[in-house]
Amino acid sequence: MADAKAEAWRHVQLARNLGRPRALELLADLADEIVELHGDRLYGDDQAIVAGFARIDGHRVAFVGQQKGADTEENIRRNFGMPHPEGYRKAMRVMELAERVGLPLVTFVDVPGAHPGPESEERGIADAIARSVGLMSRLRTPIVSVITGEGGSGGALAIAVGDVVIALENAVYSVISPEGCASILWRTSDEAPTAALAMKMSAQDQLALGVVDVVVPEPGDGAHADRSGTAKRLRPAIVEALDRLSTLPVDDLVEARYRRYRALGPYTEVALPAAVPPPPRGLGDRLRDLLDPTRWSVPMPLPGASRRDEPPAHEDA
Amino acid sequence: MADAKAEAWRHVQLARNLGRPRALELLADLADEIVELHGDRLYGDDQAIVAGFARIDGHRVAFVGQQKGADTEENIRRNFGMPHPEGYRKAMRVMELAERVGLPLVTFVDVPGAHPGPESEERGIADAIARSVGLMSRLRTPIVSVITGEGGSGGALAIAVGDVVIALENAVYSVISPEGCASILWRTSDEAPTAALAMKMSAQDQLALGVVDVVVPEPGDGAHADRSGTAKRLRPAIVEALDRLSTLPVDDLVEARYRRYRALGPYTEVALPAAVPPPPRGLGDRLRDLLDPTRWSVPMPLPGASRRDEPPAHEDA
Amino acid sequence: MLFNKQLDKNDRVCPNCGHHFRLAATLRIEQLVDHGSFVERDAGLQSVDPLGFVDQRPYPERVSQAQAATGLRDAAIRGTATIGGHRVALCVMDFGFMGGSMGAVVGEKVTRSAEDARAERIPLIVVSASGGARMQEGTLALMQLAKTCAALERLKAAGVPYLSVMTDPTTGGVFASYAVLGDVNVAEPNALIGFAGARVSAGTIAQELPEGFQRTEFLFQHGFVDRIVTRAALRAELIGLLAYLQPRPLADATTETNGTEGDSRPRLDPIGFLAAVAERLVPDLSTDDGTGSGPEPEGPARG
Amino acid sequence: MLFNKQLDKNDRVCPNCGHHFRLAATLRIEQLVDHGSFVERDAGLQSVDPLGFVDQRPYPERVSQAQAATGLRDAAIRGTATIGGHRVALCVMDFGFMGGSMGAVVGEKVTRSAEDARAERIPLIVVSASGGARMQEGTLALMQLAKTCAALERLKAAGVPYLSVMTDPTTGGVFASYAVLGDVNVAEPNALIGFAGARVSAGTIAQELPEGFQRTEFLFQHGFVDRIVTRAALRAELIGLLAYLQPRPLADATTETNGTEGDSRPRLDPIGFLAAVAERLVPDLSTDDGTGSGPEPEGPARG
Ligand SMILES: [Zn+2]
Ligand SMILES: [Zn+2]
Repeated sequence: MADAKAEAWRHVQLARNLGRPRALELLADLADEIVELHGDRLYGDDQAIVAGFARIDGHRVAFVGQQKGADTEENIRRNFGMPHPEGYRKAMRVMELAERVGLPLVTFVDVPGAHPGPESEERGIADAIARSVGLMSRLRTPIVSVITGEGGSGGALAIAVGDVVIALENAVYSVISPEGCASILWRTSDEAPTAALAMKMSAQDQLALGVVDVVVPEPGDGAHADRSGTAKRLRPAIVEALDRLSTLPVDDLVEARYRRYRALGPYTEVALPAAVPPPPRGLGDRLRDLLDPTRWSVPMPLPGASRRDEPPAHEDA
Repeated sequence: MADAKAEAWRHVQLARNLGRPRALELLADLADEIVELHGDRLYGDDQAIVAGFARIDGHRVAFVGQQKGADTEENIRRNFGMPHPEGYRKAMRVMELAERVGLPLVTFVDVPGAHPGPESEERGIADAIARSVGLMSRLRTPIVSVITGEGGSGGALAIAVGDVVIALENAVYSVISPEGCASILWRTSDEAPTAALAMKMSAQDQLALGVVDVVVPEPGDGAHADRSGTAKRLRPAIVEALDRLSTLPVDDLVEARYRRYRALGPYTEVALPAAVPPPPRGLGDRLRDLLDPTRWSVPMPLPGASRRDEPPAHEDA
Repeated sequence: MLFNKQLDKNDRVCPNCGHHFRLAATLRIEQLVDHGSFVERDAGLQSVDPLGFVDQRPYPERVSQAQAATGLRDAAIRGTATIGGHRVALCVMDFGFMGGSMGAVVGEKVTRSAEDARAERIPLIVVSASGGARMQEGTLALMQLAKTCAALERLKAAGVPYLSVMTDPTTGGVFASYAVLGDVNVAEPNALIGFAGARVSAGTIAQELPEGFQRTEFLFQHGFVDRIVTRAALRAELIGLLAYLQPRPLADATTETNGTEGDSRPRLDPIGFLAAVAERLVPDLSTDDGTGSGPEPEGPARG
Repeated sequence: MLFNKQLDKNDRVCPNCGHHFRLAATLRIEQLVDHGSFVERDAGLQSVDPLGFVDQRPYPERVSQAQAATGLRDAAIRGTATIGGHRVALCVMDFGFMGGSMGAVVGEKVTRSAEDARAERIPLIVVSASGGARMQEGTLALMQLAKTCAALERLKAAGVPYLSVMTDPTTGGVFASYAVLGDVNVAEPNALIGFAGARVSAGTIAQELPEGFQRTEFLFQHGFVDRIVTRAALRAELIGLLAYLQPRPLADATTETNGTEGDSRPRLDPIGFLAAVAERLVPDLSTDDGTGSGPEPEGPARG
């Protein structure tokens, strides 16, 4: 158990290794050429997301990827790889162009999460993520998504809805950061390794869950130690997927993508009448109001939220 | 001639009369109910443009209109009726919704021009106008546009591409404000009335040019003097157009709209070889560089633009 | 208790200051729909424990506790109803059930509601109250964003309107999927609506958060909420909007006259409707009615 | 004169500081296309005087003077060419002709270029250099925004790419129509690109205009220019982009397998192409090839 926990945490640390190749570094090795496009045609050009055209083994594709910086200066310029809404809107513009001119799409996912700052909220990060997810679900061109490092929640999924989802061996994918999960469920971020294990974040676990389709082994000590070796292993996986997907009729392709996500997330159905009426209002209700929402879900609402909603406290105010 | 000039200027002044009813005032008289929608889902809610649903004589429609303020406070809130990009993007969102749920679109045009401020440029006013014009040209639902006051250049056209374009008797429509035109071509805005006459801005002139399809007479001294009387005359014109357009197959409707704009702007074709080669470079070229661009076109490029591009001056710098 | 009795009489809105307290899904439905018109669907859907998730207590225990406390099977109730005579597909979330968190069951109920709305061509209304995705289901909870957004894209392509009602709180992955995507977004006053937790947001900047950050009025000001509606006015508001937000007519002039494919309306498709029904028994089947794999607008040829 | 000779040798780019001077359309075409590949179309189009416009001189006189000074008939030259072997529809503006202002002739040449590109399924490239709409043609010049944007929407719906090249200056109604709408927008360095005149913009605020306001780099920073390209690199840039920006293939898996209308590609339409040709003789006919009245993506049935 302790070993499993340590192993889970090792994956997280590897996925976050600063030496890990990002979208542009991988493309430099994967592609014969790349042409970057800029701007969302609405507000700006978010350098936390790169997008454009590339040629991979003779396949002309459009690409979208998150891009962290290699040094502090670049990290500041790229907001440490955390996209604002305009980044996802640039991505959507390039996705729609790819569909229009019949280029397949390859995405590279490596993000701690969408930028959580006030400006990101003001300009509609939730809207940008939801629309990007929706667009990818219906885009009439093949999509291959590669989780190369941190697959951080909605900010990752926004460019990770694919016909084939590939993950590098040491990539992780989660609904919330292990620190965030631990601080909510264990009340301390020290339990991040415990949370990492519980959430089954590793590429192999995600493969078992059906969220990831292919895991590509990394060379030696990992991608950070051998960038070109990583690209060399990744290229055939991407090309094989592109070749296979290109043979499908577009309607079937989009239908299969819909079913892929339609089927994710198991549940059961018990034969029972409609939900029984709730208990009399008052105590049961108070109890519910007292339940701390932050215990259940991510991200956390304002700390005051639940207390604000407890009548007595409210009355005191 | 002097009379004609005075008459042309009188129309401009009537079109700008502060008492003239705006989109919401007209709708208050025209419609049995209105439901305003807000926000562009990207950046903000520009109150210089109003949009939503309304019921006119039992016809349920979507509406979009420019909205000046009735007093200073409201004018500040509404930027004196000069929309920013988010205003046109809100309009586009409602237009697409109208198409999707099969509601016809009625637009009310009354704008000195799109907001010319730096923020408007930064967020892409030109892009917003071009996309709104393009969207209206292909929108698969009937569109009736009403020029109610000032039809100010691209900022007006952005919501005025219709199957039927109606103008109130004292409305004006122009490619540039008469003051702007005069200051460029006559080197003084005092010649605005002359420019107004030369540009044939009046509703009747626009009808003769084929830019406007129907001119609705205003009661008494004009719309500003009798708002409800104006609405009473406008309603049947709008309803008649909606009834007629609703009988057309959508494909034919959109095709006719394309042809309407496709045919605007006469030219001639002379039988001649391809353009002759330009004169030897140097003097002729210098002459061209020396031509003041602001003499020819709107809006004016930077004052320095032409001078900046004159080699000698450049060398001095 | 006295104050709570007053609150209940007033749909959990403070008679003194108008503050909107959270409202249980069952009471929300009572308040919104025509009396007795709600017919629940998929009442039996229940969460499983795909990750074998244990924090201080096992996930299944938490579910059982929430079920006991609320009388609900999970954080959403769905079905059909009429509102002012307009038939709608309706899905209502309940914050009281594990903070309204979205796992596979909530995602499935929202998705089936969208698929029913599309198959039956009736408007969709989702009332959100949620802290976001349910951690205990890991990335499978995250995938519910894709599942629901994909279904909403198909609904949109079919010309069937979707009305999103945001209540306190609507945050995280629920806000970043179906809650934000309404053709029209209405929200109750002063509801917490945002993506990232405010603590996280604050952490990213030196200065204070903007006034009213992540509240309804803030979202309205920034263009993501169409209308701010008090609970007392909500039912009338929905009735008013539904007069306009009706599915695009199936019979269209173009098809009547020349049947070209320029027309974008899918035909009503009994097969598709049956498939939608069948899908409830076989969850891993898509309910696609065959017209949905095209981009908007859809080609009807296979309908 | 010496400096001008140097400039000409260098495509009007200052060898000293790299400043890009304006380039005549004929020289622009020479510089961009494969040698001898340009075939002009509609060389005979000429402006008329629909308003009887007279300021200090009659509009027809201004046109004649500009023709004499430039050897052009109006402010744009259009035709077809190959660039690095890629066949394209090309329309190039000339600022030297009445400030590159757009009247009916410029609007018509851009529109026909878009219609040819769609009918022949070859990429469209427009090189803009213009102060905006031509006042002397009044609202008929303004309507060219609608005419060109409508044609570009049909091109887009047909899956045929459009590359916009912005040069100094690209302002007003030209920027606010076809110049800004490129699938990919490239611009020469430090070009003046904006909608409202800077004097007007400045008038609306107390403080100074932002640094570099309405220059290429400003537009790039705000998300409206994809790539900033020097004149010397422009031909290679276009060749590189054309390798990716090719029309969506007509034969599509869906149609090959089941011919559903989910497929959005219009067929190549000889009738449409003939119509496009005929339209040059009868300008008031639409060149619509019958697949264009649908929204994107178009239904092909009438092709
Ligand atoms: Zn109170
Ligand atoms: Zn120089």
